[in-house]
Amino acid sequence: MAIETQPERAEPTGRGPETAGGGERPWWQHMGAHTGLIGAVAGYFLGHWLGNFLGGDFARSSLSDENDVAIVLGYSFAVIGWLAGLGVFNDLFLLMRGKPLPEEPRFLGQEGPGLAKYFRFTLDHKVVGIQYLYGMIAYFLTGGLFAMAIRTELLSPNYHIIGPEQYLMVVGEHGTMMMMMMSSVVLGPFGQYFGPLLIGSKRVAFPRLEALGFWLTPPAYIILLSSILFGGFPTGWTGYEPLATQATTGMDAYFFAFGLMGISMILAGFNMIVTIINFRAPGMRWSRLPMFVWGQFTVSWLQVLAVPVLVGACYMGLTDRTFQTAFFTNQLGGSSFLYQNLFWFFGHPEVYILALPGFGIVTEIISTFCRKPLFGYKVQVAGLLGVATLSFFVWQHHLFDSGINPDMRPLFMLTTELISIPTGFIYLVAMGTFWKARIRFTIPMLFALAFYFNFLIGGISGVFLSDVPADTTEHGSFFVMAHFHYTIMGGLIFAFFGGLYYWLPKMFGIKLNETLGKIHFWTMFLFFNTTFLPLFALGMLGMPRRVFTYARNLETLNDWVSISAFCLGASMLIFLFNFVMSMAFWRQREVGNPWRSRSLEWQLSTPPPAENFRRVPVILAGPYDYGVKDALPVADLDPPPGVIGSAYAPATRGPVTREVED
Amino acid sequence: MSSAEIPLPAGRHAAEREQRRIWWLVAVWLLLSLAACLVIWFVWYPHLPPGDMTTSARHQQFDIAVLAVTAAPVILGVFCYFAYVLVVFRARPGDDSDGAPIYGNAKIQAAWIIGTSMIVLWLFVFGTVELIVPAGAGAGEGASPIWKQSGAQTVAWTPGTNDILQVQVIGQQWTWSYRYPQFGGMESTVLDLPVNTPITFHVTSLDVIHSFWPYLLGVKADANPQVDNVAYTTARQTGSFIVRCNELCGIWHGAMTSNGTVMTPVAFKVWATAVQAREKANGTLAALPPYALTYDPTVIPQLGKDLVNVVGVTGAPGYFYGPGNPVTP
Amino acid sequence: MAEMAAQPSPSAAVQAEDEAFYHESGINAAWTGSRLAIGGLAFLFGCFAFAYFYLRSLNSAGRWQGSGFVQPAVWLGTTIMVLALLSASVNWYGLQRIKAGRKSIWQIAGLFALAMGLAAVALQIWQLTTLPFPPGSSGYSSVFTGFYPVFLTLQLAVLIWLEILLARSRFIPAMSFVEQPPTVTETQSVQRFQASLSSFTTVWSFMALIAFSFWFLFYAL
Amino acid sequence: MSLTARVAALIVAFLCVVGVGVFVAVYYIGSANQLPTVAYTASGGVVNVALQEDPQNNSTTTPDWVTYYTQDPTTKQWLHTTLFSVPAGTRVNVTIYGYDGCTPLRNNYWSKVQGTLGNVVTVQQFNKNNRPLGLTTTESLINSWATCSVGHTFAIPDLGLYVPVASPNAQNSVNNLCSNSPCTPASGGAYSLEKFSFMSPSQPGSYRWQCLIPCGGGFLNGNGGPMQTLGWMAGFMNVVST
Repeated sequence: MAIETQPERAEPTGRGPETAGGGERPWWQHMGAHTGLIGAVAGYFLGHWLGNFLGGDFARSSLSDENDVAIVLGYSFAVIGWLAGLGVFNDLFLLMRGKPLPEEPRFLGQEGPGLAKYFRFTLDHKVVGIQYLYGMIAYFLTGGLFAMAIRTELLSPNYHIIGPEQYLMVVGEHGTMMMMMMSSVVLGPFGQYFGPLLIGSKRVAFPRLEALGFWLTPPAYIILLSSILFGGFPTGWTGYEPLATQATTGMDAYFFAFGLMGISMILAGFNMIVTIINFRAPGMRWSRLPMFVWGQFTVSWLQVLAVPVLVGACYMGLTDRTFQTAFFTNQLGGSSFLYQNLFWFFGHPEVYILALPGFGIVTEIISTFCRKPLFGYKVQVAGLLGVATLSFFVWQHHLFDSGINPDMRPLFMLTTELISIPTGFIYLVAMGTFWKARIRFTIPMLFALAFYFNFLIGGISGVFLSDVPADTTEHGSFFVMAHFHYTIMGGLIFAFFGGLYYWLPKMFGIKLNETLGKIHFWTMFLFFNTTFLPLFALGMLGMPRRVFTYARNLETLNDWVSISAFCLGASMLIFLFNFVMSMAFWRQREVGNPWRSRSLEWQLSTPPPAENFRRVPVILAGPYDYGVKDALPVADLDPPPGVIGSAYAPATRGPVTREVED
Repeated sequence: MSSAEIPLPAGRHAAEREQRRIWWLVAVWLLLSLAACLVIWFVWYPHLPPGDMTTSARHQQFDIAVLAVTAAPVILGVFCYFAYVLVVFRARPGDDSDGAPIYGNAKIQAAWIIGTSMIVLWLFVFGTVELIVPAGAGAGEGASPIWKQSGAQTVAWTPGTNDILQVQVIGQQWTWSYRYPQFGGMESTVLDLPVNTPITFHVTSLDVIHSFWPYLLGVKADANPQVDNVAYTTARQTGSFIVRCNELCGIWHGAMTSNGTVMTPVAFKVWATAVQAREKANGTLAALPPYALTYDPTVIPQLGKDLVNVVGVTGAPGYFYGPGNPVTP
Repeated sequence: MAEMAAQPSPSAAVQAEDEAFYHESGINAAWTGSRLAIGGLAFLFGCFAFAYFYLRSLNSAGRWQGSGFVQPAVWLGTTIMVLALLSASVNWYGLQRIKAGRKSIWQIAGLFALAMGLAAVALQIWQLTTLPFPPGSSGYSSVFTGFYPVFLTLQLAVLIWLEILLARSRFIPAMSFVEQPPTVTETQSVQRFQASLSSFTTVWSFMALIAFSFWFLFYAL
Repeated sequence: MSLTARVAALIVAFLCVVGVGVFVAVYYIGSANQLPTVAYTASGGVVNVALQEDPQNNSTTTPDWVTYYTQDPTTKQWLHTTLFSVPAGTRVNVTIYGYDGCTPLRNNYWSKVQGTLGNVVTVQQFNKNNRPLGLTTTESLINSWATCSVGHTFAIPDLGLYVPVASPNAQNSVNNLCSNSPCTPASGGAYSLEKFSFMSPSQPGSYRWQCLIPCGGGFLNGNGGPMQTLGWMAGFMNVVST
């Protein structure tokens, strides 16, 4: 095939010579995470002082010995100080003084090969992707730790190890941290890193927005954790009102951190949509777009359109708590229904924000390791678009028993069940792709298969929940819990690990240890199922969510779940060990194209050069033409002069407001 | 490259063998599905939650069973297919050839889309019927239900007739209490109900959102402040049950349970009248606010606003809102 | 980086070709981005509009506008809204002029637009500090006090964009707007400026539209 | 600095971030439950439990939070905890000193005494000079609304025990509540002395108890803050097998 004939570029190591970048100033003289930290601390105390000055004499503050205004303003100023310390606003000030922006340093080769660039406001989308990778793993591990705490408390219905309030705190932290993490765990690392590579672009549309999107996630992480210092928040990840208005100051951290993460999601999605529409290489038709990019594209739409509603809802929650508006206080003309509507109008697209990138990754993986074209490319695209569109019209299936618009339930039952049609497309494509394939059982492939296994169970249990009478039994019980853990963890996290094992060789030129990888997969797959399958039964037997105690006859089942949950945690440790050792010490080189993939990113040197492509590539064929005799190479990476020039219209006068091509 | 398959006598035999294999696959799938459905329906269904204590519980049990029977063949189909392809089409060691370049198959895709659409349509029709016929199947129906339960709205409830028993469920942090308007609006901490009687629950809350979930009764309705959420059911068996809170409501959410009993109508009448008499005697009825579908705890008839506003006395709204927001309309 | 150095670096002409390609993409990105931003903002403001209509129709505890409710000063609200509209239209007029090659007129118009926008924001802040009701006294008061801080913050952000354009325009010779500049670099910078300006105009006009619609909700409806 | 060392440094730094999260989580979750549990033992087949309600607690950072105190039976010290244990299946005599002023219930139904032996309580009022006012009365209902006269309630819902605790009567309590916690009869401030008895359940286990008065000032519906914090207005009664 054409791939083998591709010449390998230069030496494999990604880090370049040790001494490179030695000429520049030492890291601590640059603006970076350390200056950002200083700014954040200073900002917090300033804001806290200001808040005490403004809100200290509220009746609410003096009666409750708490001042939410101080906390919230502290958070806001801390974030601003953090960004200022990072140097996010430098370019803005340049522009406001009318100066032109400096060229992106990576194009001038100023971005050293060292590690310092990962702790700076770096504009290279590949750097941002790697920052996301580590950031999201940190999120994931912390959230997982809270899950362990939850299962510890549930070991006994009677003897309380961490007690009811700490239990609620842990539940809330776990849910929120995981939800915040999941929404970026694939789009962050792989989306930012491979999006531009897959569409054959040297750059993204708004690199500053992209980098800002990442640099908002560390403060979100810290702020969410800081709620523990204030006693946590008792509402779980949904933050239902008016309980949220009633809660102590820990609640502010929830609203603020979730809102912050929302903004980060919006920025990332915004940049991705514009990039995918406008920065595709010549010949990269919509019909040749890799499926992962399609998934990213649809998700970005959800992020840009649905997440603002979350930001609005979080903002309203904060004003209710600080400046005492009454959005959600029924006695004063507000409504607790309002929050439920706003939250779930975001919340349901959110679960597809989590699901769709997973679909994209596993599609890439199965096509590569089945050595076959996708079965029904258009069907898959239709599936992604259909899911994305429908997800805006189903939110009230979370509210079947709440008494909100009960006569609308048949409609929302229909829309909810309709989603299973486009989701079915995903399975049709997968099943068709496996037919007459040559299946390689590599680790990414195993994770992809596990994805289809888990997501099937999760999806089918979702059909049970869409049916109102059945939902009356299952709503708000452990059944729902099991359902969304099957779709989110069983789906997205398995896809994430698949993508990790699949793309890490490309990102770092290093591949993870295979044996440990296989052990990791099998333990994770086994214990995931032993953990969450019994939860369906627990829900059916009448165990509500977020309870610190339960009926005594459910103790055996809960203990079983807890123990296998600990084993699941242990399998994550196996991964962590493998990751750290392989990345830092073993450093097993993997150059070129180990999977013999046709996809564009694998045609580049490993890891990709600073500016991705020496020339704008010209795309000649789709990425999935496996097994086709004399198939064209996927792209011409060094097109003759003139080709690119003919790809765009000559510069026209006046403000350019042309429709985008295709 | 697709021609580079496992060496076989001839293409035609290969095709026949594959045909046979596929028929085997379909047969296995059908047999498994049939077995699964039979097991689900005849073995599992009678024991499925939430049991058959009330009409609504029966409907939910029925729905879950029907959905399970619908879902089993789908799951089994996908699993059988994957089991087949993973075994048959695995790459033998040393085989680095590619699969057959199949880009799609209009017939199969159309069939799949039609099939899934049919299933969805069936689920929708079934679900809607099952929602409307049993008057909401025990789910919260909001303040003014459009699918009502049959029965006579009466001021006084008499056993043996078709009178609807009105029960108000009041959620508060962190316990339940129940008012019986047809018995002088007396209030109780236990939920006692008559069998074979249409029952209407009026679920409301005094503070945050709770959710009223008597699991065995197959009823679930959120308790929202200032909102009357109606749910219907009719008990078919006597026995005791537990009420749980199903919506996170604060520190004691997990422990917010209370007990109830379904008893014969006559026994219920005796119990209810006895409680009413006792509460009349010790002044509880007089102390309670007049029965209403929702309550505003910030309005305290017996207590002048002045006392509520005395500094040091925390008003019922907890003074979250200062005097600038009058606590009474 | 190292492996790049190993390669023969592509010729200058070829690189110019790539640059031009991404210049085009960038200009299209400005167009797409402004439209997309409008989409996102529409959902954010829609969130508040939904709250408005939801609480109004629900009127829980009869307190959408409880007893003894006082409307915020209509003349003030109207002034703020009119300022926003004027600012947008003046800037739009300026855009038409600069398309016709009259840079200086746009600069003046832009300055006026900036001034009026800032005035609207300032007045809005002043109104918020002197409201006739506590924020939590009714549904109306909640939506009012909740919405306007968000709106004026975003107005401010968009006005920074305008300031940037004004600052940038100082360094572009007026001639460049009349005829094709000599060098490619200049041409591209003018085109970037114009693309950015028209995107700004789109967003700013949208903000004016929002200002009007919420004025209608809060004062007229 | 070699490449491997640098990567290792990066990963160590990254693990430190996680470590911080882990530490904060574990440390606070672990330390949060350090309330002492007061063990009451039966003497002569009865257990005597003594609690007090304070209008404030100036021994912590939240002086405006109302709180319960539990008396250690041996040292007679008032401990700032709401965890106590009683033997199973014995008669529990509870004595509650009500130092806190009255607050209207959200649901006046809880004015009714339920679950005590005889469904009654005995109440004795004292003025701020620790002088008894009137005689000890036996109440089956202390109306929180008609005359705002309930300070807090002591409720163990799982046992059906709901006891309104009388507040010092209004004209004595307004503006001269006990100001220094834990309060003692000598420390000034009017109070009410309430006694009742109930049978502890035969089945061992931890039974939660709470207050039903919305006494979390400054929190919506009055049910935040102290109402949702162990050691203040929420606690456990651990029933241990004898």
